[in-house]
Amino acid sequence: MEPVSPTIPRKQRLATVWLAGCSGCHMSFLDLDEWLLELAQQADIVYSPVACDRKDYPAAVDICLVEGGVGNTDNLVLIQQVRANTTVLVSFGDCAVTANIPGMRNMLEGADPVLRRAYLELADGSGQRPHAPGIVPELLERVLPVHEVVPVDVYLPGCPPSASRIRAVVEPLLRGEWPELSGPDLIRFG
Amino acid sequence: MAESYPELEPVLQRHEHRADGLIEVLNRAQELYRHLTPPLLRHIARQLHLPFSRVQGTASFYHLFRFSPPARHRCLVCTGTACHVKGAASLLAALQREPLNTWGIELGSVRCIGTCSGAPLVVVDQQVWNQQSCASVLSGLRELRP
Amino acid sequence: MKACLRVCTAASCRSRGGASLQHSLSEAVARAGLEHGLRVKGVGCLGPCSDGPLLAMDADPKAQTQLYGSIPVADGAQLVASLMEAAAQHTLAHWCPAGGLRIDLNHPFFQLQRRLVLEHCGQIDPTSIEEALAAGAYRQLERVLQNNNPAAVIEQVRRSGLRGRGGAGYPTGLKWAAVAQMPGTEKVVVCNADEGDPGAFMDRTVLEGDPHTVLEGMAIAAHTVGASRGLIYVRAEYPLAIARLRTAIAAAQGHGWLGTAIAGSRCNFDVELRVGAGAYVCGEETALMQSIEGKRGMPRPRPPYPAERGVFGLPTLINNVETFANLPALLRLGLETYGRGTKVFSLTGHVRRSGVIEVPMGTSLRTVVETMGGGTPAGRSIKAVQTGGPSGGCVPAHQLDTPVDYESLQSLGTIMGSGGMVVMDDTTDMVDIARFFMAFSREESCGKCVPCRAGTVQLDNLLEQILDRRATPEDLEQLESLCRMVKDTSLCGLGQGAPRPVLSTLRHFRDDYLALVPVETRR
Amino acid sequence: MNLYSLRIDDHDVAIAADSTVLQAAQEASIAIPTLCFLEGLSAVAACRMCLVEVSGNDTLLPACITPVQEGMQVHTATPRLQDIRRTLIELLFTEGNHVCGICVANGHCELQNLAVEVGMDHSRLPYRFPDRHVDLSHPLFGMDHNRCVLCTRCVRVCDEVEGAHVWDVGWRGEHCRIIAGLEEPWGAVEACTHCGKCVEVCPTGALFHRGDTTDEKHSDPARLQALMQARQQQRWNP
Repeated sequence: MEPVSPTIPRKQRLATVWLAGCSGCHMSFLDLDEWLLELAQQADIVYSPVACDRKDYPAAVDICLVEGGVGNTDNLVLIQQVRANTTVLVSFGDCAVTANIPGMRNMLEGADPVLRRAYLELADGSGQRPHAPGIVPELLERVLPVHEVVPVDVYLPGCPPSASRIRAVVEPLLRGEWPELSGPDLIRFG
Repeated sequence: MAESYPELEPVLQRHEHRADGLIEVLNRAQELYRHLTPPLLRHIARQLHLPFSRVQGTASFYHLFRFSPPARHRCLVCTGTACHVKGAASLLAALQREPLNTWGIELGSVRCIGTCSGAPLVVVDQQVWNQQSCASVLSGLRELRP
Repeated sequence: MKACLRVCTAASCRSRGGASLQHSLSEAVARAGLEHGLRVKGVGCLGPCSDGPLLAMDADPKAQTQLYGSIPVADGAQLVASLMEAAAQHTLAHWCPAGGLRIDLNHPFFQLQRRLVLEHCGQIDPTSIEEALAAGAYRQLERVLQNNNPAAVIEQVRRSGLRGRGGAGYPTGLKWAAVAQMPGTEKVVVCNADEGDPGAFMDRTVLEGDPHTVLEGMAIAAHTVGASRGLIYVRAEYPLAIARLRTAIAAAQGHGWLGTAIAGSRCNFDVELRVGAGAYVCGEETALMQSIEGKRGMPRPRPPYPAERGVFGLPTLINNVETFANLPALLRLGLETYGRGTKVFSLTGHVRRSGVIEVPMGTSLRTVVETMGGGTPAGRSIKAVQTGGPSGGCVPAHQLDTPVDYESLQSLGTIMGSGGMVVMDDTTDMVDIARFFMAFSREESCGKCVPCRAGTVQLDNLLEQILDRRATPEDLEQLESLCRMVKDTSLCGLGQGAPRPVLSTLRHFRDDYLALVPVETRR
Repeated sequence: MNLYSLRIDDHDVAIAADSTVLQAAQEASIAIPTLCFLEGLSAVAACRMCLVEVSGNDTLLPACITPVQEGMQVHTATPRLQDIRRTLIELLFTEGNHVCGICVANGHCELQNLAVEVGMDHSRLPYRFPDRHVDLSHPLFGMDHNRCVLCTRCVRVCDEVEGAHVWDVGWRGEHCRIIAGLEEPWGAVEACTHCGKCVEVCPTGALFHRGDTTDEKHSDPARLQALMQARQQQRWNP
């Protein structure tokens, strides 16, 4: 994939997506504080659970930060749309990069045992399996890191990645450059 | 309460209660008592002056040692190379679909017993049955003493 | 009439009723009062296992030996009666047991063999040391003890070019010299009889058919390197070989060929049997030594080599069954006649005649598989021949003219290994074969080093993905690079060899992989 | 004392002839990554992190046990070795359940540090999510098998230093796990002296103090070296 061209003068179209994760990465994104104002000057936030009210993923997105693993059918549909409409897909935080905490349900091997465990075995008194087809998305058998579902361009690990680490990725991308990530400040898990 | 295993004494003595006799002693113990129980393993550890974890670690390393009692009959599908190229994998899969445990038969596999000209073969209670199919194994197993 | 019926009672024929055949024949002979004219004895492997149960007949005077296969085992009396009738009518030369078949001993399967290791296998009763002695057992040991010149023996072994027959092919003479050089009198000779490669049964054949030749080889080695303690580590999956070894060791001790002051010399050497408990990795020498010491069979890095610090910390010579069994023949024949020696193979898979053969080193694979084994049955063509077990590779059909020797096989991306040879016809999916071996290595990995413990699992999963047509071209790349990584970084031969079946099939049968991986795969 | 001189990367080193390549590298301040190795315990060369290239030798050698030789030329960080180390760490991460964000050792974990060192920003190999257990039967300590990398430091320290041999490795291959006693709950094993050395040497959060929560485990393997020095040489550094 070609890097985003640095010569294009227009504002970059930036999106953030929240899949199976705790939203902590997005909280960390908000920790960018006053730099967010700078960001707003350099980029249009075209889709984001914390900065935009749009419901459908738009076309022609330049950069997208994806938080969370792929854990249910909604996640799966969305990540396919993201990949199809995004130039630079950033796997944002440990859940996206490793499946992390949502992935711990994979040890139970399958969606059914997870639901049984959560809603029946661990219920006080009378447990009941939720059933709302078409409303609540179905769990996938396993939670997968994003790159096991669609190709990923940049990995931004951390639980959550600190605001400065997020900036170290987004800033060069906005300039049309690939971020160079190494060392404990930039790629440590956890 | 320490249980006693007098039948184990000869093999312990043959190895002079030395640690290097452990596998020989475990082999003999399984022959005598069909499987290895925690009291039996504790007894062996004490007799050979070995830590419990060392005895357990060694016993669990080797395929042939077992920690639960065997079924009345054992049917082992050979999954060596020669048997594999002649369909051992599908034979094993087919047998796995049968309710053999309800007949008192334990199904397992063995990695080549070195009589490959009979491939695919199964070993039933130490008898080798050559050139088997799922049907022939099942009909043979039905003949076994229940 | 004077004749001897040799019934194969080795494990393969035994599984087809060989032992009961021997029993019913002996009974029939006794009932007919023919013991003086007609002898029945059980022997080791007669060769073409696929035609078992096998029966050989040596009829006096000087009639050619006959070999019969597929003998119905039920009625020994009838067989003996028909045999006696044929003898009375002088039609023995054309006789064949009812329901059985006559096997042509002029077939290349027999004619192209050179039997040094297996010379007495199938001839003598392996439970009788008297028969072994009559066939020349322990004579080379006696000579070595009388000459008492270990350096000369080492020199002869070295010059013969004999290499370890267990798989790695290390020069035997060098190994012996290294142990001989070590100071001290407490040294150990270990015989590796943990023949674990699936589809390989050469060592089982030797141990079941002629155990004394192995004991003699060990004793010669012990005297030569200055060891007094011998250990044979044999896998538990070979109950008959274990029984034959126990009998042979006791008999050799009884006849003074093992024990103290062997044959009146100052040489003391005794052999103890250790039975494994199901762990393929114990065929690796450092794991085997751990297992002998009663521990988990986990390989350890070398150096120190066993020659410096082996079993119980003592200098140890460790060779496999076939290597030791070569010794008596080598010393008896001398360098010139011995030549390049032989290799024993077990021939199995999609081949008309399977069994155990011994051929001169350098015989081509085609000769072994097509001429001797008769090629594939039922009009299929050969796709590949697998050698070297889970650490080996596949030789494609168009390269069958490769001579069987260490270097030639290695240049094709496989190894000689211990001698298992599995023929695969054109119905075989080579990716499935690669997966079969990877699953084997995954199951048999001891778990000590990371690349083997975790790498074989990832490789096995990748191969499963490919077989299920769920893989991308990138997965194929990853398969190849992870294979190289596991090969380069694993601690012992099991892990280093585990990727070879994949790498070799990728090299020779890449189309089988590509057929399973769609060219344009978008995840 | 017999000295050998060798070249490691761009450094010339002279060191006692009975040293290992790892010691020689330390002498030259060249950091070779290690995981199963711990000064004070026997070396087992199992993790393969310290593999190095030696000129004239086709096989990679584990620095922790390879003796130095006169004139040896060692390369510790070639691109090939770097890729191997990253793959090794990926194999370890995908083999267990290493959820750094909720781990007691987060921020002080040798595995986590190695991931940074080898530049692992994600795993190219798929995660396996094995079903593993947590043993909280001991009054003072806990064992979380999800975080265990099977380095066997605990087994070795308990056997070689404490002499209790509570731990061993059970089973084999991918099923290997650290066992206490006859594979009993740790707290039920009478041989345990509650000394805590295993917790101290554990490179990850697998062995921990029961009260510790996320980020709170600070191991100090150097204490083992002090202990060994005191025992063997009767030398203390209070």
